[in-house]
Amino acid sequence: MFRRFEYYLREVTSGLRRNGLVAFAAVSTTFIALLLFGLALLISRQVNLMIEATTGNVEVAVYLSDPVNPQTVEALTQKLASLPAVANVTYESKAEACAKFKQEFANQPGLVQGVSCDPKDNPLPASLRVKLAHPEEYSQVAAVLGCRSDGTCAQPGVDKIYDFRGLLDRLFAVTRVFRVGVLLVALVMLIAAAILIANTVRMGLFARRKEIGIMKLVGATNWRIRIPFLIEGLFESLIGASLAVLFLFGLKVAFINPLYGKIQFVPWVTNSDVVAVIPWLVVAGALVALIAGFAGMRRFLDV
Amino acid sequence: MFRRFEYYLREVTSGLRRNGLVAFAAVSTTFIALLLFGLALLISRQVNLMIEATTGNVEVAVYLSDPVNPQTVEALTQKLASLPAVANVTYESKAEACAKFKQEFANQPGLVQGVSCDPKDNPLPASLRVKLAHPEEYSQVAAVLGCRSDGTCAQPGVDKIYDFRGLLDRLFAVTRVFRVGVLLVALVMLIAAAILIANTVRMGLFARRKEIGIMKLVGATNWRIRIPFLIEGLFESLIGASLAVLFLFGLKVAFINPLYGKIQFVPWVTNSDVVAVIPWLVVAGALVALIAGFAGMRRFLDV
Amino acid sequence: MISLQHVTKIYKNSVVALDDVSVEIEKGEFVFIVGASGSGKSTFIRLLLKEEEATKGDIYVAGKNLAKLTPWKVPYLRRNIGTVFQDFKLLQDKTVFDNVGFALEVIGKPKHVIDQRVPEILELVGLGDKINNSPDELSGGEQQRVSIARACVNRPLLLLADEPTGNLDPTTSVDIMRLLDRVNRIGTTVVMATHDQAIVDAMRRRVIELDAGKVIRDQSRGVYS
Amino acid sequence: MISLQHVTKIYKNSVVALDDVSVEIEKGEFVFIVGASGSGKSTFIRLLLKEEEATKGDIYVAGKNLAKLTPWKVPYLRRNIGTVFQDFKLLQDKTVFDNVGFALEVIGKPKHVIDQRVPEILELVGLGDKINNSPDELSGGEQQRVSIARACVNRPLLLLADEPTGNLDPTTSVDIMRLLDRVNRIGTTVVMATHDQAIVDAMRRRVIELDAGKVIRDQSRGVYS
Ligand SMILES: Nc1ncnc2c1ncn2[C@@H]1O[C@H](COP(=O)(O)OP(=O)(O)OP(=O)(O)O)[C@@H](O)[C@H]1O
Ligand SMILES: Nc1ncnc2c1ncn2[C@@H]1O[C@H](COP(=O)(O)OP(=O)(O)OP(=O)(O)O)[C@@H](O)[C@H]1O
Ligand SMILES: [Mg+2]
Ligand SMILES: [Mg+2]
Repeated sequence: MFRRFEYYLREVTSGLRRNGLVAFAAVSTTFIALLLFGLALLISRQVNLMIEATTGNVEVAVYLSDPVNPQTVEALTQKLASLPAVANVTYESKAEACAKFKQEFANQPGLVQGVSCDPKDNPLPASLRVKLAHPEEYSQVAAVLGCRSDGTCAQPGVDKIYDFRGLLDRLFAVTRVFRVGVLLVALVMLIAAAILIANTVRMGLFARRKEIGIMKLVGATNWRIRIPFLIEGLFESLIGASLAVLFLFGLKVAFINPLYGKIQFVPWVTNSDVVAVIPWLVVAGALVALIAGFAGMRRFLDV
Repeated sequence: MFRRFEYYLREVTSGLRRNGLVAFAAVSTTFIALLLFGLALLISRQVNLMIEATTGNVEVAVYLSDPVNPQTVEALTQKLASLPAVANVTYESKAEACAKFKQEFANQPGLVQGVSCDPKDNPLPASLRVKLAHPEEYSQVAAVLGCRSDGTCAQPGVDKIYDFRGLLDRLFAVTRVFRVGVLLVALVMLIAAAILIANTVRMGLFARRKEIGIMKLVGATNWRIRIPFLIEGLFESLIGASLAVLFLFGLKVAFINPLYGKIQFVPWVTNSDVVAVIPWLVVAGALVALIAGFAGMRRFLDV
Repeated sequence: MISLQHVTKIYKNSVVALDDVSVEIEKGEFVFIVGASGSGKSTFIRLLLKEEEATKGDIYVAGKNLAKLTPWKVPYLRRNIGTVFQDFKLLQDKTVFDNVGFALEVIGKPKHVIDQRVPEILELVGLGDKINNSPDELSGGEQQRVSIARACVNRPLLLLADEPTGNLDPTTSVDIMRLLDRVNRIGTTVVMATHDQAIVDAMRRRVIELDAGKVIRDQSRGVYS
Repeated sequence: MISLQHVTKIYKNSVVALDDVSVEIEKGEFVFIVGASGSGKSTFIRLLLKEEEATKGDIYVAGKNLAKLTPWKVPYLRRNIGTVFQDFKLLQDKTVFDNVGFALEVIGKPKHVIDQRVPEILELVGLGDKINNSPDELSGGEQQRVSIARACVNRPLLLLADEPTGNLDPTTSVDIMRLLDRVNRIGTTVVMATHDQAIVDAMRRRVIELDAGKVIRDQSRGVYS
């Protein structure tokens, strides 16, 4: 067993040494292929983070009719909070609404002066601010309150709900395209990586078809010939994968880390996102190298 | 001359026929490499289109102090319109502002009722709406009006300008990252494509190094050996580039065309954008194949 | 040991390389295959090794019907056969030592046996000083001797030699023939294709002459022609 | 035609293949290079073709000092030299016709000349029926004859032949020697490395014997040893 292992090890290292060009091509191709695949995965992750950050702020405002009854508020809050799509519900009183309005329009003095926060003639309505856990299912809120498309609602105590449907529809249409787009790119990358690695493995075998033929004529079994080649391919693909991982980390440190400080309001991919990509790269590289090596060798083993 | 051409043609076609595996690897690698590069270019174009659409809507509001003097409006409009960063300036009267407000807050009946559009006590200010040709240079507007960071301005007749700086800073920080990001990806793709194509060309030469050696021993000049190999490489890279272009068109038709109807508010890449990518792919593929073939052959021509 | 029964070999391009050949070779025999260039000598040897398949007829080697041998059993057949190939078939990226040692490694001999036997046989074929060279640093005759050493090193039951002296001068040829003779005397069956008239005439062993794929002479203790 | 002056060739692994060799060969001569395996015959031929460079000494071929020949002029030298290589060196992915025709194509002969001369010379070496085969469909001797045909087809000034009969039976060998003799009679200088005692003894031409890289005999109208 040990001798056999030693034999394979020697075959592999000498194969790598002597076929410099082929080994270099295999390693660099695997490196590039997996780098691109990893890059696509990370970009996909980044896009998802940004989408989540954007849609995560989506809030539905349920305006309550005057006068506001605390029991109605309580009942409505519970009703809404129990919806699966809802993360939490906060109450905004008329006074709070007025204060927010004044702050928001501070640069339009005329407008601010025209609105009085006096409880008697405060024109701003109280509202329930509904944060969504699953923004895509925002229509649950409208449904449970019996709201119509014009924003008026059947639920007693509710005046109107903000008609955000058009906005959210557009937002989600775009984010869906983005999500599908980056996944598609990642998939294209994976297939491309597979073809590229398979090509190099097969060309490497092609360059050594004579060698394989001679080994067979001397009485080597198929496995005896195959295993060193497979290990060599595996080894090259692992080196390529490692380089790709290192490079991804490098890209992240060089281009994403400076953004942490500068653009804080956007979530950026973290080191752990990069780490999460590693097994994908290693498995993809190793699998493709093994399958391509195995399939490619069939041709050359038929001596 | 003609004989020579015929000779080269025969060499090339027979080379392609007989080295099926190598030719397949070269074509498919070039195809994938250029496809990825083209994809990156198109994504870059798409991101730029989206950024332009987003930032193209950026508008600076210059609120005028009551009462509004038509001459001041005229003078300010001209002053602003003459700025290089400005595309056009439109005047929004108090009445228009009020109408817009009522429409915008139609779902907050209390608020709407509290504001009167009567010219006498219309609280909303008149404003100049400044569309920017170069949104990144929005600070020109504030500078020419002598506005301070709190939004108040030295220019007589101007009350305030809307303090959009924070918002735009954030927007442009993000768009810049996106622009740089996609360009970077395109660059990585180009380098990757170059290495991949060079690898295949060199492996192809490696697989035929014996042949090259024999030709030299029989008295063939370096050019006589080189030209068929170079033409072959060029030919393979052109096939790869054509496939990549076809595939890009296919992707565009399959994934972008359905969006034309569904998501109209976002500009999508058009056929002419894909066409604009073609020369890049063809030139990149051809150049890399030629250079790699030339450089790779040096090694094998030293017999 | 070897039995060919009405064997015909037609290559893909419809060249008839062997035409209804029937030959019996006993264990321990020493047989020369002679004939003009292209008469089918190498084909005869390639068939015994199952490098090519017979188009018609049956071939038995060491009791096994080659046509019925499953592919994964072929390597085990070949391990009992040492072969000197006309074009040497050396592994270009292994040293002379490793080329010869490979034949032992393949049959699972331990390292100390390899380290002992390989230099021994290389010394015997006169290449004691080229052990660590790579094949492309050897002269034609030296490569041929490496091929011979590889064929003999695992003391096979059957030795097939396709013009083992084609690239050797008469003196070295005689040395190689002595080696083959010794290998034969310890029980190995030897089948050797050759054009070397001097050797065939000197050895006086069984001679099978081929002409255009047909056996036209099968003579024990024969001469070249 | 050929002049070697104190030529020494030491390979990278410090093997001394030729050791202070001085030889003059006149235009039109027919010279055998003989010697044991590994004595330096192929090295001698490779030096004349500038496939290898001499370590010391000067080599003149057709009036040109090979050491001073710029790389881009080497192909033009080689076009005047036909070479039969010991390992044939045929292009595996060209047919026999194209392999031989290539030597003419390279010197710019028009197609009709190629179409006429190539089948002619192939007929002469007995391969008229293998014109469209690829080299790996040929027997060893047939490949050797293709190599010979390629070397002779452009009627070179100098013909170098490295064991052109190593894979040929005596009858075919005699035919090939007749061909070389004819080529020589029309003015081509022939240098032939060989171990074939019968041929050398029969031809009775100039014999240069090498031993471990040294010229130990240079005899006009000589025999093998
Ligand atoms: N490329 C090389 N690198 C190193 N040593 C070499 C090389 N080629 C030949 N040699 C050595 O140089 C010596 C002479 O080799 P050469 O091929 O000239 O012999 P030769 O006379 O042609 O022999 P043969 O009759 O066996 O063909 C041999 O010992 C050989 O091992
Ligand atoms: N792979 C092949 N495909 C097609 N034809 C072949 C193949 N191998 C050999 N031949 C043909 O079969 C015939 C016999 O070839 P073989 O190699 O057996 O001859 P040989 O007796 O060994 O000749 P030599 O002495 O020249 O080596 C020849 O005519 C040859 O051209
Ligand atoms: Mg043969
Ligand atoms: Mg030699």
